[in-house]
Amino acid sequence: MALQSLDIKQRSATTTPAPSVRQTTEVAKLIDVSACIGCKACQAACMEWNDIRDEVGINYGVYDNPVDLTAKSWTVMRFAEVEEGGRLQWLIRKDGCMHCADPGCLKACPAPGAIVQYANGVVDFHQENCIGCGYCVTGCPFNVPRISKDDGKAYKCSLCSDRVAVGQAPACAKACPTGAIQYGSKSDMKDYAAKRIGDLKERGFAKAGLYDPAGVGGTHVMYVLHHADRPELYNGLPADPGISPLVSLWKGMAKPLASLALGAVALGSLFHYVMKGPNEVSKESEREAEKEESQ
Amino acid sequence: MIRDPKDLQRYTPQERANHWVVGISFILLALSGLAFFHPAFYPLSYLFGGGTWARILHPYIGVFMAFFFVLMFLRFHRLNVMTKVDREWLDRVGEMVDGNDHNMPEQGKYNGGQKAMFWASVVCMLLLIVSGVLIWRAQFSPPIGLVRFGAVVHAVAAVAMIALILIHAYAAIWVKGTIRAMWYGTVTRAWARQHHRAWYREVTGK
Amino acid sequence: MQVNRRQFFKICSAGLGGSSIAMLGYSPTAALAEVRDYKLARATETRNMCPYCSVSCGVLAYSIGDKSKNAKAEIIHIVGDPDNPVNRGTLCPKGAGLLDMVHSQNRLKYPEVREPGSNEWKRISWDEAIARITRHMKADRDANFIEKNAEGTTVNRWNTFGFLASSAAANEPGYLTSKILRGLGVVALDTQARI
Amino acid sequence: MTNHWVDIKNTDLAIIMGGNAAEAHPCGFKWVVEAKKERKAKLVVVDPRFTRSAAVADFYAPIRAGTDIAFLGGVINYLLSNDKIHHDYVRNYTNAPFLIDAGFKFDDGLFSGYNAEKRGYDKSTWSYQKDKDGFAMVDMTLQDPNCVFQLMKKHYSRYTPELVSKTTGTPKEDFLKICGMMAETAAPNKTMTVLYALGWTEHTVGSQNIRTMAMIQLLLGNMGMAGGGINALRGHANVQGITDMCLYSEVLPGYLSAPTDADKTRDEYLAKRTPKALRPNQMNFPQNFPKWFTSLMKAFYGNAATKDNGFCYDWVPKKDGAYDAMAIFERMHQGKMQGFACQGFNPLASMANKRKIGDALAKLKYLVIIDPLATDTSEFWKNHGEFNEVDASKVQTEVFRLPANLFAEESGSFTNSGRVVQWHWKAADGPGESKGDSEIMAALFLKLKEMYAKDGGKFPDAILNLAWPYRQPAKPAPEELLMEISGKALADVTDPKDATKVLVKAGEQVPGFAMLRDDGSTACGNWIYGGSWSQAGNLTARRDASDPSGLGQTLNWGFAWPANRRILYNRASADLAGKPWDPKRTVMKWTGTAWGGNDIPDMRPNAAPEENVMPFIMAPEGVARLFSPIMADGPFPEHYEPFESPLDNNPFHPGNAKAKSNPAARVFKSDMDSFGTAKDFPYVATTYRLVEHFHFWTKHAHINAVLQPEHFVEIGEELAKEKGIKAGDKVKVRSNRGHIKAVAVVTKRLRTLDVDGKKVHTIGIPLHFGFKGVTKPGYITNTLTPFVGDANSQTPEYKAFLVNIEKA
Repeated sequence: MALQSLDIKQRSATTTPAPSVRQTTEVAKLIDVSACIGCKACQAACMEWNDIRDEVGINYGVYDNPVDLTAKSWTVMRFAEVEEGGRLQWLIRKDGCMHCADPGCLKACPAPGAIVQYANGVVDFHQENCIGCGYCVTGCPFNVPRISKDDGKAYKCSLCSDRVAVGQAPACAKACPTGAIQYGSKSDMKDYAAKRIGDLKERGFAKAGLYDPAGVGGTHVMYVLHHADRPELYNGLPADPGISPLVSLWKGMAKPLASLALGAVALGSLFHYVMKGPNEVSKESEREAEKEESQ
Repeated sequence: MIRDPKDLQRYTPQERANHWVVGISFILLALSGLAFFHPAFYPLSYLFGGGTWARILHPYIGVFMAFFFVLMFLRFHRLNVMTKVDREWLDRVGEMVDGNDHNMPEQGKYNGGQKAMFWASVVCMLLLIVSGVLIWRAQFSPPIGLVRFGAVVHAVAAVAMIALILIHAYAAIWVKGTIRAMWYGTVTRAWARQHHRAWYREVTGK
Repeated sequence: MQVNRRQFFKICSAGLGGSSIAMLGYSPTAALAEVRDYKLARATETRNMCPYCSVSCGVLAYSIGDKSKNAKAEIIHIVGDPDNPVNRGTLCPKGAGLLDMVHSQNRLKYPEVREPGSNEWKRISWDEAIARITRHMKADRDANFIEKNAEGTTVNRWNTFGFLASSAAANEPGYLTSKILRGLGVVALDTQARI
Repeated sequence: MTNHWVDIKNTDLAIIMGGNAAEAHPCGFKWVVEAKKERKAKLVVVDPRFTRSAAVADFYAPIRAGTDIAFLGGVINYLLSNDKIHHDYVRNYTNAPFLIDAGFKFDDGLFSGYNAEKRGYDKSTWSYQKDKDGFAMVDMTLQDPNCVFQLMKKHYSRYTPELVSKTTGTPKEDFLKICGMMAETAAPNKTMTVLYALGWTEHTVGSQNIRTMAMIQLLLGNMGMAGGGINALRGHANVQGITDMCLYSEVLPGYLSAPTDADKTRDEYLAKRTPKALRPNQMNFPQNFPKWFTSLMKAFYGNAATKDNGFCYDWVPKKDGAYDAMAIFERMHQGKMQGFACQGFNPLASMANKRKIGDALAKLKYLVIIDPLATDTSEFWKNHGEFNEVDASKVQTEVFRLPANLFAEESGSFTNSGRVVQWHWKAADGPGESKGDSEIMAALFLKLKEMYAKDGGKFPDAILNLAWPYRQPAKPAPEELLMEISGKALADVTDPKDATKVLVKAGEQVPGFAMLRDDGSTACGNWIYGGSWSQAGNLTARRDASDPSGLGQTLNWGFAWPANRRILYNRASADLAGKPWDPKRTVMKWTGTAWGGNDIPDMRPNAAPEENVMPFIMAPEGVARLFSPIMADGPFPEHYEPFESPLDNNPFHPGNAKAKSNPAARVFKSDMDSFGTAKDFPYVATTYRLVEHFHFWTKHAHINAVLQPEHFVEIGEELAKEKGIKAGDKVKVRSNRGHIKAVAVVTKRLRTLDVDGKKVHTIGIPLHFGFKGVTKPGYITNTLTPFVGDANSQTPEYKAFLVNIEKA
């Protein structure tokens, strides 16, 4: 077995670059929300392929079920009823990992190799290296990773890295009955999206567009939206996502600066000792003390 | 162990025990915490049985330490009230660091530096406890914004705290005759007279 | 003094020193980044059909073992058949969950009977089940079969036994069921097609 | 489906009404999406609920449940009064020019010949005027006041947009917009496809719902066309196949009408079922009925079926009345049944009025369940708390539960909604001791046969002589059975024009139903499947998906009945001269010597256009029927209210109480009291499937239970506000037949409609839940539904009834 089945671009908690000479095709999943019927085939296929079975929950008065992502539900459909100009639109969005080019989870992860970004763009969690700290959750601009209650490890959509590695589409994309999930090279997906957007514009959705947010360097899961100007209509899809400045500070500048500061204190102490010598009780003090005691 | 009966009692056994409980906890916390903070420190987690154990243990040790820190606070906070003399001492801390303590004002049981250290650690500890709870994923799930804020605060407070403790430890090493206070509870009269004259007077009546 | 210095090193540096040892080679595992193995690589593929709606999507059933004598096939994955012109490899949430239907905890595994007035099922053998059912059927048929109606027309019907046939069964058992029931004279016969 | 799944991609306009294709048939619905993407087609959805189909539609209009005929009748009126019809098609390929008996009348909701006592019609005036040769008379100018066209025009002139909107609750402008979109497809090179399902069938006017749309499709010239047709999206994977195998009382395999007490002899029986052509030169394909029936008898009884015993005609049980599922349960409820078997069927959950079904089952002596799953029906006797409140000790039914295999555990063929028969292969054994359906049926039969052989009994002949040529008698192989279904020659089959020419040698599989004979020289279990296993082998197992036409016909994939034809009535895709209406989507064309194109011609291959052989070969008229003399409840569809209606009267016939609901619908006297009125039950309820579940099966599958775990009902925001119900609250829904409790989903997708000056709220109730399964235990939805059926198909009215709702 090879050490790695996909070329790696970045590893969590690793300060040296991964082997990056080979150029592999970037892949992407395109979710055409305008063709999505919210059937949850993607959810079913995801559970089936990845051998995960979430608990049988309850109905919360909505179609969304499971009602949120969990460590065993790596994708969920989110339903939003939007009424505009007297006409109802049922906007249904498949939620899950966006596979950001600049992944906040990976940035935040302290465990070497627990989060990996492959050269094809897939951001994958390796649970055997995961320590369960939840920093990935903190780092994610899309609120995607979940910590399992069973093993305390973080889980999320892997873009079916095991399938992608052997040249197959992710299970959700394969299953999607209406072709609302497409899979291919990122450039092909962008071309396809352009065609869909053209069609939507002809059908009266003047603001149709592609969701591939630059704030996270683009994503490897993209959406075609009828209302690209208002992504938040789709059950709170962030309009301009990015890694939180707090996370950037914490996992960016803070790391070297603080390490340096600590080093400076330690070294400063050492050199102070060496240069100034110990602060010993002076002979005079000893004498005085003895004198006073004997009084 | 027979000690010199002339020595002065600086710390009771309970106080010493409390200090070391907090001290050891802090070292464990610093080691495990640094492991999560920067990849260079990650191997420190192996001291705890690996990253996962470090992640599991860290917050519990934190809670443990917080409890004993509170006890310590209750023991010592009255002794650490800042006075005018302390501020004067702090103004002249440069001379002190430079190795020249002749002109330093007379100090009580704690000098201004120690008191500043005390309050700084209290503040840091408070921040660490609150932010630590915010980022304790296994037990709590506050809003994500708070978690992110907590993570930054925890990191900053932890670095500050580690720095403080390094200084604290170094000061103990640098000022000869100090460490035994925390081992045996006693200091020599000379040491007390030189470094904490006011306290010396108070306990000896001289 | 000596003692104190030693203590300092013990407490402050021993930890760091120890971890340096770890850094020098005591690292327990190299953190590999290996994707999950492709689980179908060595599974057996069988072409089948989704039994749910009338799109009749083609599916591929993957089972462990290679159908050799000593390997018991167990289905581990069911997925759309990319060659099927209708579904082209896709499946709906029902089809995508077929594996859990095959392995449902509520699958019946052996014949059972619930005796009149009883509150529970009792496991019985196939022989007993068939013998008891057919005894009922024959007694019923012999008692209620109508050879001729009031007008004297030969009608040869048995209308005290009814049968609802499955639209989930394949054509072949469907045809056989039809043939057998007509042979027995059954007229009270219907299927899900009605509803 | 007259067309097939992939063909939907060829359409210009898809109408989903009386169904919810996205939800019930997502993988078939993909071809609608494909048409939208690739052909710029439009999708229109008309439904009481804003469904998942509506989520991706170009236009959605709400409609009150059970008023589809009002809507579609309005469309007919629009097309006729705006002259938006395909004239050549209507004149030549429908019975529009046919003259109708002068006695035919329609008077305030009732057609001529109504008998209130029998709740039925004497249809003698619903007939064609005939000439001296027995042919129907026509007026090709369509001007004669008694011609179908004029009668139709008059009939639907009452369906004004105002009355339509007042009845259906559909806003008038929405209605007119849809009319306009449909009308565009009257152009010869434009097609509309219609996707419907149980939202049309499950009404007391179910068959007429479909007929109304079929009439529209004929007026627009969309039948037989690629991307056209009227497409029933059927329920189960093999519901089409099982329908074809005719596991129901009124027909024998291949839709051969079963004998009744009135058919005393074989000759009488055949004479009634072998029609004469109603117009010159027509194919009148049903004239072959004797060949199909005789071949079936040879398949059933083999050598025992001889010319001398009328090919065992008397062995076939004769019906003395209705034995459909509703009638069976009515008989059972009356204590007239001893035994009952459910094979992969869960009637307690799926039949209307659960309480009646449970009571009926408790009156049986024995009940046999043949199923892969522990169904609700199998435990009808068991107390499951509030969900099934019964006292087991009082139920004396002996219940057997036999474990059956599932699809993956058997080989065999399924027939999809597009009539394509496809073979599948066994992947693994079933769990435990489960057996295949054939094996279970064989075990029961062989044991009975053994008992009759040993002990004798009533009329053992048909049992002892039932042909059983299977190599392993206890395990008839699916391959053997399909060969029997497809048919074979028992003696050499010769050319009728040249007796020396042998077409099929004795013992060979027949290549198709054309080779079947009525002299006992052929055996065929189901004529429409004739040729599915020919000498070339098992054609249902073919897997060549090549599609040279680009229309998605894939003629070498599986086998489509009849004769591997993919689009029915495909001769109608070309004009009288045989030129395709739309050359870009040629299905069929006259090549000068024969019919050819991209399908198997639904026509005698050498019938030159000048012979005037019309495309609808299964009708003795040769043309399609805008006026149908054979329907039970009227030759033209008319709007009738559901049996439980929120209105006091039928807006089309406000003065005639008899015409409020379908005057010919199936109602049992004992059920008359079970209907509720709008006074006590003011809200319209409709039941349906969800995409996450399949009937009452997938509640046993964990994945699907996760996706939709608990029973819920959907209500509009306005009603929720009135009743103080919030999303997630438990609510109690009552009908006059019982109540259920479920979680409330409050949604904008269910609109309050303005109907006849009244506010009408609709409550949506999914059906998938019950007390057995991995999902949260729940009530059975059909506790609420009424036991009243369609006049023609006896399908119960699950889709429109009255309920009340309150916070539980």
